[in-house]
Amino acid sequence: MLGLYLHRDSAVHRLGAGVKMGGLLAATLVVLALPGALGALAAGLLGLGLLVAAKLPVGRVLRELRAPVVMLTLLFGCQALLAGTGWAETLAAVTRFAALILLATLMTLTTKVADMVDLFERLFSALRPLGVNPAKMALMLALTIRFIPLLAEQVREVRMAQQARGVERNIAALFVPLLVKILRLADDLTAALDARGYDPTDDGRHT
Amino acid sequence: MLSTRDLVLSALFAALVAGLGMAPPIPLGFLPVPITAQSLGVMLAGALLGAKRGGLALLLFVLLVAAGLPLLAGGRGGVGVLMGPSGGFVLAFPVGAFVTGLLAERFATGANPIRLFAVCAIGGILAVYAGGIPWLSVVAGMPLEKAALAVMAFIPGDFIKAGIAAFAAAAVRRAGVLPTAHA
Amino acid sequence: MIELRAVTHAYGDRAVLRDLSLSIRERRVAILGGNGSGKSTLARMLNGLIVPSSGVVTVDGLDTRTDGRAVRQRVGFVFQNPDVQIVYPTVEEDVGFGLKARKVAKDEIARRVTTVLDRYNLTRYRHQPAHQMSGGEKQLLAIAGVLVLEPAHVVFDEPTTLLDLRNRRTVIQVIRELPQKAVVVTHDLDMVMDFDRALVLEEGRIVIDDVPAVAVPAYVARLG
Amino acid sequence: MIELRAVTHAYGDRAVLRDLSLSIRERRVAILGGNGSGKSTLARMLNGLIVPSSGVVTVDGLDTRTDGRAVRQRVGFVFQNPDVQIVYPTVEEDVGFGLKARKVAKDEIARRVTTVLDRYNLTRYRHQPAHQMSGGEKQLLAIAGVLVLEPAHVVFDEPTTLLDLRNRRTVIQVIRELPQKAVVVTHDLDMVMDFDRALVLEEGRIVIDDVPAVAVPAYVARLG
Ligand SMILES: Nc1ncnc2c1ncn2[C@@H]1O[C@H](COP(=O)(O)OP(=O)(O)OP(=O)(O)O)[C@@H](O)[C@H]1O
Ligand SMILES: Nc1ncnc2c1ncn2[C@@H]1O[C@H](COP(=O)(O)OP(=O)(O)OP(=O)(O)O)[C@@H](O)[C@H]1O
Ligand SMILES: O=C(O)CCCC[C@@H]1SC[C@@H]2NC(=O)N[C@@H]21
Ligand SMILES: [Mg+2]
Ligand SMILES: [Mg+2]
Repeated sequence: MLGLYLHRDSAVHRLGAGVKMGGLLAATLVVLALPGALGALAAGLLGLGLLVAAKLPVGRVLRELRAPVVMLTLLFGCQALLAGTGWAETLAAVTRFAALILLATLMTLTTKVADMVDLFERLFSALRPLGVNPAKMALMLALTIRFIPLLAEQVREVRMAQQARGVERNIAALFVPLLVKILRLADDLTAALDARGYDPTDDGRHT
Repeated sequence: MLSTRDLVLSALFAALVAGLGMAPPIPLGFLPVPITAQSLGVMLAGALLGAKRGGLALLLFVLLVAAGLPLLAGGRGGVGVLMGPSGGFVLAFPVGAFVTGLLAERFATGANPIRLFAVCAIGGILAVYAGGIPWLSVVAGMPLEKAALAVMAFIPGDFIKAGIAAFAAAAVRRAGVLPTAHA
Repeated sequence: MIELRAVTHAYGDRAVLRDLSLSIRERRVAILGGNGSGKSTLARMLNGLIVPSSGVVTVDGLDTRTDGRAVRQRVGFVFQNPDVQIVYPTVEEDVGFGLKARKVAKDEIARRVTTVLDRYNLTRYRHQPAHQMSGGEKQLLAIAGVLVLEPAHVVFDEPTTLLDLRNRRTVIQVIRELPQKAVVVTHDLDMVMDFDRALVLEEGRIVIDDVPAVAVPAYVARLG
Repeated sequence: MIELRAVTHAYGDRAVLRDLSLSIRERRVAILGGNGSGKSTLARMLNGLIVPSSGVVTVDGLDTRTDGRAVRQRVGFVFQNPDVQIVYPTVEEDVGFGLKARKVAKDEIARRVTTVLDRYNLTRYRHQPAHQMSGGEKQLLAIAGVLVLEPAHVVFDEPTTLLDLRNRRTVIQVIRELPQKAVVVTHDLDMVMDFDRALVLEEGRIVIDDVPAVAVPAYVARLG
């Protein structure tokens, strides 16, 4: 499941979203600039340190890394086999990207969506002269995160309903009702946003 | 001006692309770029929402990936991955959706699946590859022609995706629940 | 006061509300009626989510067509399906959403969120993802998200349908104790017996308008 | 006969059904319980939509894990939210969908669709877009779409929640007259009083299993 905010009382959690995001960006650049193994080692140690400092359940967080690591191993491993890239290089690439994914995961686990979205809003206000509405971008980012589990639920339900009606596996029969449902859901979600006082003409300026 | 409905639709399709990431990615073997279902989302967003909202949907997706959410197939995310060999494709997703949408608004406003297929193929394949190939060539240190040739391995899968997107979009159009492209 | 004057509404060429005129001043008003009789359409009209095809709806003197925004500030709306109403991923952020949209200061938001979570027994979920809550808890969250804005009126569209006996009882109690005026659309006749007024819709027209003690039995009798 | 042996189910690490063993032979069985107690999970298990994390579910001797498809031909399922069940844009096409998937001849489909639409008062919607119907109308449509397939058992997950009094009565009557065996999940205690058996779930365990005359008052008492 989506590695979203996990509440703990820790210094890492209290760090500003901007600091964390900036740090993540800087760390990524450094790791990618350093020679493979060294970068991976540096990022891995940093990640583990932060993991402990954030008082997060170490086992659970590392378990979230399992799928991406398998994936990375397959990706780069096959390449080593077929294209003759060196094994050392492959190992370095896998660990480097795994460590970067760990850092990214820590960012999302320790930062509230609202804070992250506020950060984006501040960043986007620089683009206001280009016609970008930062408040709208921010709201959409939050909505997207909220909609992911909602959509996963719709997919599950539509699949079950198809099966219950005797259609076991049919991509078209899955996508058509799913899309119809999403578009219909959009009506209610829009009404609900309006009902909760959202004003689309608001340009997000704090007056 | 984006209406509330536009916001909701873009966010819903961004979430749909994220949801497509739950389908397991297939590694090709000779390239560090997997076959994923997510480019199907690029085509659907463009074809059903149009250029502006579709492009926006994929932009949201890319921003969330950049922010570190593990939304790429196989649970990956973060700037690191975007700077990796497959990053160019992902960064081109918004362009792909925008182009698909633009073409759909011009040439495939009805429920004709063949037109929709063409539109999805141009936006969801050509435009996406145009970003992906040069990036791959630079990051993986491959000559451009070699990268372009290797990427042809995605074509059969991407044609199937364009077919699914065209069929689904046509059916949805017939159901009459589609928001107008320029609301 | 909510007022409808000669209100008609059609989706495409399908008329669902026909020439309604009505003033709502009572504290608790029920809207009853069969499936498809136009209840949800009418309810959404009361805060300008839908504007009538013809006729005028006003809330405390404000026209929903021209002052939609101000009207929605006065009239809260609780949907039947709480899932559509949840905007932010975690409970705390979601309850704060409406306040943020109104530019309330951050610490004031935190304070009001705390109060309202406490009132609806949601404090222990404060930092949890809303989508992991049960149906009943989500319904309470949706109500909390509306009431934190302290609207003058609240409209509920079938708020108890997905709830078990215990949660249903909780929500009925919440509505009963609400300081605001409330309009409740429901099929649950028991819950409206102590209301001040009940309207029964049939094919977009009000066919009964009386106190529940009279209106409810008349409605049941009408169904034959 | 539907049989569960030592059935346990968890979503991730959250256990929602705990060691259930149970044989269902009665014509009418009710499943009651609070929000989140595991009712829908259990219901979906009865036709193999969900297979248990451990334990075995069989329907007329067929294992839902290995013969899912055959089981689903025998057990119809009506969902709580009709929206998920509707596949095709118009009412007529949608009701015919299951028959088409079973390769029934075209004129036979038309005949059976006509009969079933008539039975559920949906004839006037025949050519209308299904997703524009009201909640109650959609629920009737979903039921029609399942019953047109004439399954041997039918499982209903809260079939009356969105319905008005008249439609609720219709659906209750439909279930009462169903020649098939039926398992009904519901919060509507009145509708199950004439059933043959009622099970009450609490945190994934059966805490009451008796005739409704005994089980229902015991359940209400348990809620305190
Ligand atoms: N967006 C729409 N487009 C077209 N028709 C609609 C739309 N919304 C509702 N209708 C139709 O309008 C009629 C009234 O709908 P409404 O939702 O107001 O009924 P209701 O009284 O709330 O019913 P229920 O008790 O089933 O919720 C229904 O017949 C419905 O099919
Ligand atoms: N796909 C899923 N993934 C994770 N958790 C789930 C899933 N489906 C259900 N649950 C959880 O399992 C528990 C039991 O769910 P279930 O739907 O069976 O309850 P229910 O008795 O039908 O409740 P209700 O009366 O609200 O419909 C709930 O706490 C729910 O949040
Ligand atoms: O998840 C990633 O790392 C990005 C994957 C990008 C995959 C590209 S999109 C176009 C082409 N078609 C595929 O199936 N894969 C590639
Ligand atoms: Mg309604
Ligand atoms: Mg349920």
